[in-house]
Amino acid sequence: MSPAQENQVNIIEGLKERIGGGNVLETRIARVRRIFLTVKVEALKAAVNHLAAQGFKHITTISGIDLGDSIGVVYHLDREGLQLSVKVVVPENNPVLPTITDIIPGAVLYEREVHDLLGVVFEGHPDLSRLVLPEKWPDGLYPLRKKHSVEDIKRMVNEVA
Amino acid sequence: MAMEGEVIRNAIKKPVTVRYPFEKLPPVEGLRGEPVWDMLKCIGCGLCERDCPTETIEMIGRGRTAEFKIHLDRCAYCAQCAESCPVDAIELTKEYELAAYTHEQLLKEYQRPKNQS
Amino acid sequence: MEAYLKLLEITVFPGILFLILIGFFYEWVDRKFYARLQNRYGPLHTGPGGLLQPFADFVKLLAKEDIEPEAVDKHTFRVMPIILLALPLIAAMYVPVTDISRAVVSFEGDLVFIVFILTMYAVSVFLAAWSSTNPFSTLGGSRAVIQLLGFEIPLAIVLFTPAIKAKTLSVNGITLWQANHLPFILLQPIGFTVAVICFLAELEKVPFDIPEAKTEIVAGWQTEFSGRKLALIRLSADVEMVLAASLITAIFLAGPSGPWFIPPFIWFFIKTTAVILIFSNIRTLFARFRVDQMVGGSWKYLLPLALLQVALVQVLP
Amino acid sequence: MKLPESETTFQIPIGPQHPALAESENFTFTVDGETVVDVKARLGYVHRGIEKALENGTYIQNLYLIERICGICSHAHTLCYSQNIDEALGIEAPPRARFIRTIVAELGRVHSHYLWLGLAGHEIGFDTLFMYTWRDREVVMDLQELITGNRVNFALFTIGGVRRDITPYAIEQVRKGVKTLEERIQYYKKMCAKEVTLLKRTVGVGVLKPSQAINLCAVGPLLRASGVKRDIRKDDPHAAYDEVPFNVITYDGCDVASRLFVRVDEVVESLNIIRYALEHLPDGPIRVKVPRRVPTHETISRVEAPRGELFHYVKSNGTDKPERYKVRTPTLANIPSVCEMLKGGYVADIPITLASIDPCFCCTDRVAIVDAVKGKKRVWTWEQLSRYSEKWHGRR
Repeated sequence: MSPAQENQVNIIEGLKERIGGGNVLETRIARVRRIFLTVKVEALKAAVNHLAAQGFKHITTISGIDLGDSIGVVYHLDREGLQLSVKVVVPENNPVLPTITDIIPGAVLYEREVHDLLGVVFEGHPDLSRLVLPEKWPDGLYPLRKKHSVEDIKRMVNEVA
Repeated sequence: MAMEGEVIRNAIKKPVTVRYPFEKLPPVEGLRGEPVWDMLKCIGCGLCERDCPTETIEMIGRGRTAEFKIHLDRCAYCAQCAESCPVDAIELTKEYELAAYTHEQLLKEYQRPKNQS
Repeated sequence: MEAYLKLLEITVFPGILFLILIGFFYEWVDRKFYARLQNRYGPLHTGPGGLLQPFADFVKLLAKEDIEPEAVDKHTFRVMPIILLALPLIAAMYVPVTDISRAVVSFEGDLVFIVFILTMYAVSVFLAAWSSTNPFSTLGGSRAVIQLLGFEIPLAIVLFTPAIKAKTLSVNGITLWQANHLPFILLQPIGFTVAVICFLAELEKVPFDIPEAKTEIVAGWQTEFSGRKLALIRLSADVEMVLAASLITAIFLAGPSGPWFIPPFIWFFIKTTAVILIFSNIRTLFARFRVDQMVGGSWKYLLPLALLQVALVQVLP
Repeated sequence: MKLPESETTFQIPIGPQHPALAESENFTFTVDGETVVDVKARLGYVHRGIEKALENGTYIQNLYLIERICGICSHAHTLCYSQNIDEALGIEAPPRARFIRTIVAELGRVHSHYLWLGLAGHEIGFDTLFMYTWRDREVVMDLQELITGNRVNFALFTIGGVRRDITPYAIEQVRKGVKTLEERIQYYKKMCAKEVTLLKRTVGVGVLKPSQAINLCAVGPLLRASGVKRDIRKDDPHAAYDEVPFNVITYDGCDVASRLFVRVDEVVESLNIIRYALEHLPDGPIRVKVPRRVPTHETISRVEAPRGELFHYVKSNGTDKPERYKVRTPTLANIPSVCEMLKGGYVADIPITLASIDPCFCCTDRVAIVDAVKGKKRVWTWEQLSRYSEKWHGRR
């Protein structure tokens, strides 16, 4: 095992130790400098806290993915080129997550973007107003959810306009 | 004042502006201009239509008798069609002055030559 | 008969019409030279070498829709473009054009009057901005006045220093003195430099185009003006440029005088064009100052330099 | 932070249409005289719904859509996209292709930084600098056209390699062009260091301390001008950057002037990379054949675009269309920082401070909804337009 790989394994083990192995649902070392993790929603805050203390202070972005009946939210953290993606899964009908802006202030816009496009609510976020969609956009229409096709969105937007 | 020398030097130089449309620069080798279809080569496989990102290519029929309507007003000049074509029937010319007043002027139609066996 | 001639002088040559036409011409000179310094062509297609471009722009603006926003102070808003054009036209009457000591109108002390009008111009700019009630205009107008605080005093001092030497406060008298002695550019080079810089500020040109800095506050105090009003404002800027160039010519370059074989009017023309070219050249060289830097700089450098020039006049024989 | 409303403050909107912004975006500034006390950014004016559209296009079609996220850094987007799909497919582009990718990416950086230098000059009223740099930028544009066949949307990078080989004639021209560009950038560097008015407007303006830059997750030249040595080309090498020697430029002035010099020095560095890559250009194929369907996978690709770290994330599902494609552009990452930089500054410094992050709002706004125009004519005739305007005016 090369030192880089060892380092990656150490990061995962460190996290498991800190937040409890049961809270880490899935780990995958895709290649050098790429780690994918899935953690439980309850453990998200603790995981980000721990990782930020480990030097993962830079958040590249937050991606939201519609997984059908649930929504995946991926936090892409970075430490000097090592990209660590922490994924949590929230149910589609009640997508609520705690904010991480108190740990990493740079996540403000990314959380707003995910809120705008997928309807995930970040509790404790200072200002979850519209970021990218227009003011007149219909409430409850989240363009990146799979159940809204492009045609649907067009129709709904035109109805409001 | 750090630029004084430079501006004075430039005042006596010829301006670099090319007075398009009165002067034109020759198009470079490999410029991606208007795509044209060679209907003698075309086998009508439909790969160009499938890969076109902008729905520029409208095929009527398939196979040897297929005909084309090319909506150049949508074309992005990416040359993916020329790349997808298995028989090299599509070529991108160096024609780049493709502005027009109406959509119809930019609609190019390709028919099968009459004497094709 | 004489009254008619006077009237003709005021309205046609070298009065209003002439000033406006030469204003267009100088705008063309300025734009063309500015463009050439930047390795461009500048105006090219209207008239020979784009000569008619400024005029064409003016006509185009006249034909444009004139929008008056609801919130503006209607009377001030309407009258200000006219006043802004009238002020430099009046001032330019006191500057000799056709021959030495032959300004259209003249009296002992008209230099003071000209300086007063230059100040009035900036105050009118402020009023025009204030009547627009637009944040950009208001900001531009307040900047114009703040800028005035910077350049007005050094400008007045360096314009009066030749008067001390020539022992007269009329522009005519100062030109006449220079025709008999030496031009003040040789006697008071510091004064000339300070005057050029201050006039750049008065004309709102780079590096002092702070009140209309287009990347910061759109069009500054002109933001709400459109159509005919904007045309008049643009024209007034041209006429002001003529005023500045001819005033510098009259006070520092001996006005329309020169060796006998060239007529005085041609001398005036050559000298003012040279001043315009200096303006355009300076315009290419600098970035815009911030208003605080401008005022600070003029109190720190321009004013002491102007005072130094006064002192030198007193000390030197 | 909410500041008490006072009589002396008023709000000035900058955008959606404003001469300082080449693109439409809105910043509302609360100013007190000439001092900015609060900033609010509103994005989203140029949303085109690209992320949603990407889910509806095949991987091949998306190549050209992704290129159109941004006009200036189009090369960075396609580079990032092709590398991402390469990785998802588990293939690697041939060495020659990786070198060509590097050369074109660096030409793109040179072009972008030249463009920025001109714009920065323009923002502070230094139009001569703008005219000269844009004139010299034509050299790069011509080189790009020569190599790729187009000046802006290159359509050169593809999944599994590049689409065109670089010809010997082009190599020769690039060598010549690099020489001219090098001379010019050295001249600008000397000039900028000497020109007093330019320094007056940039030194000490828009300060972003290193700690702030790290906290707010700034990227690219903005971060490097705050003295933080972070460059994706070094940290997470892509294309052929692991085989090319280069330096990461940092300055620690933390102000606009530092950002200017970071970019100027980066141009020099890029020109060196191009020169090195041309000399060491390996022979061999330029692309590998790739399948149309991408197996279920989840990959991340990052590229150091001219404006900073560009991030692409793909989730594929075994079909020829991606399940989810996420793009994070450098400008979005820098917006929290720029809002922080603007507070407490002068109104006159707003344009240059905004410009100092080299904002590209077109990149930033790409999500939301596909253009509703298609299939329905939204083109107004002149009569319709004048009738509308009459109605509108009559209402007032």
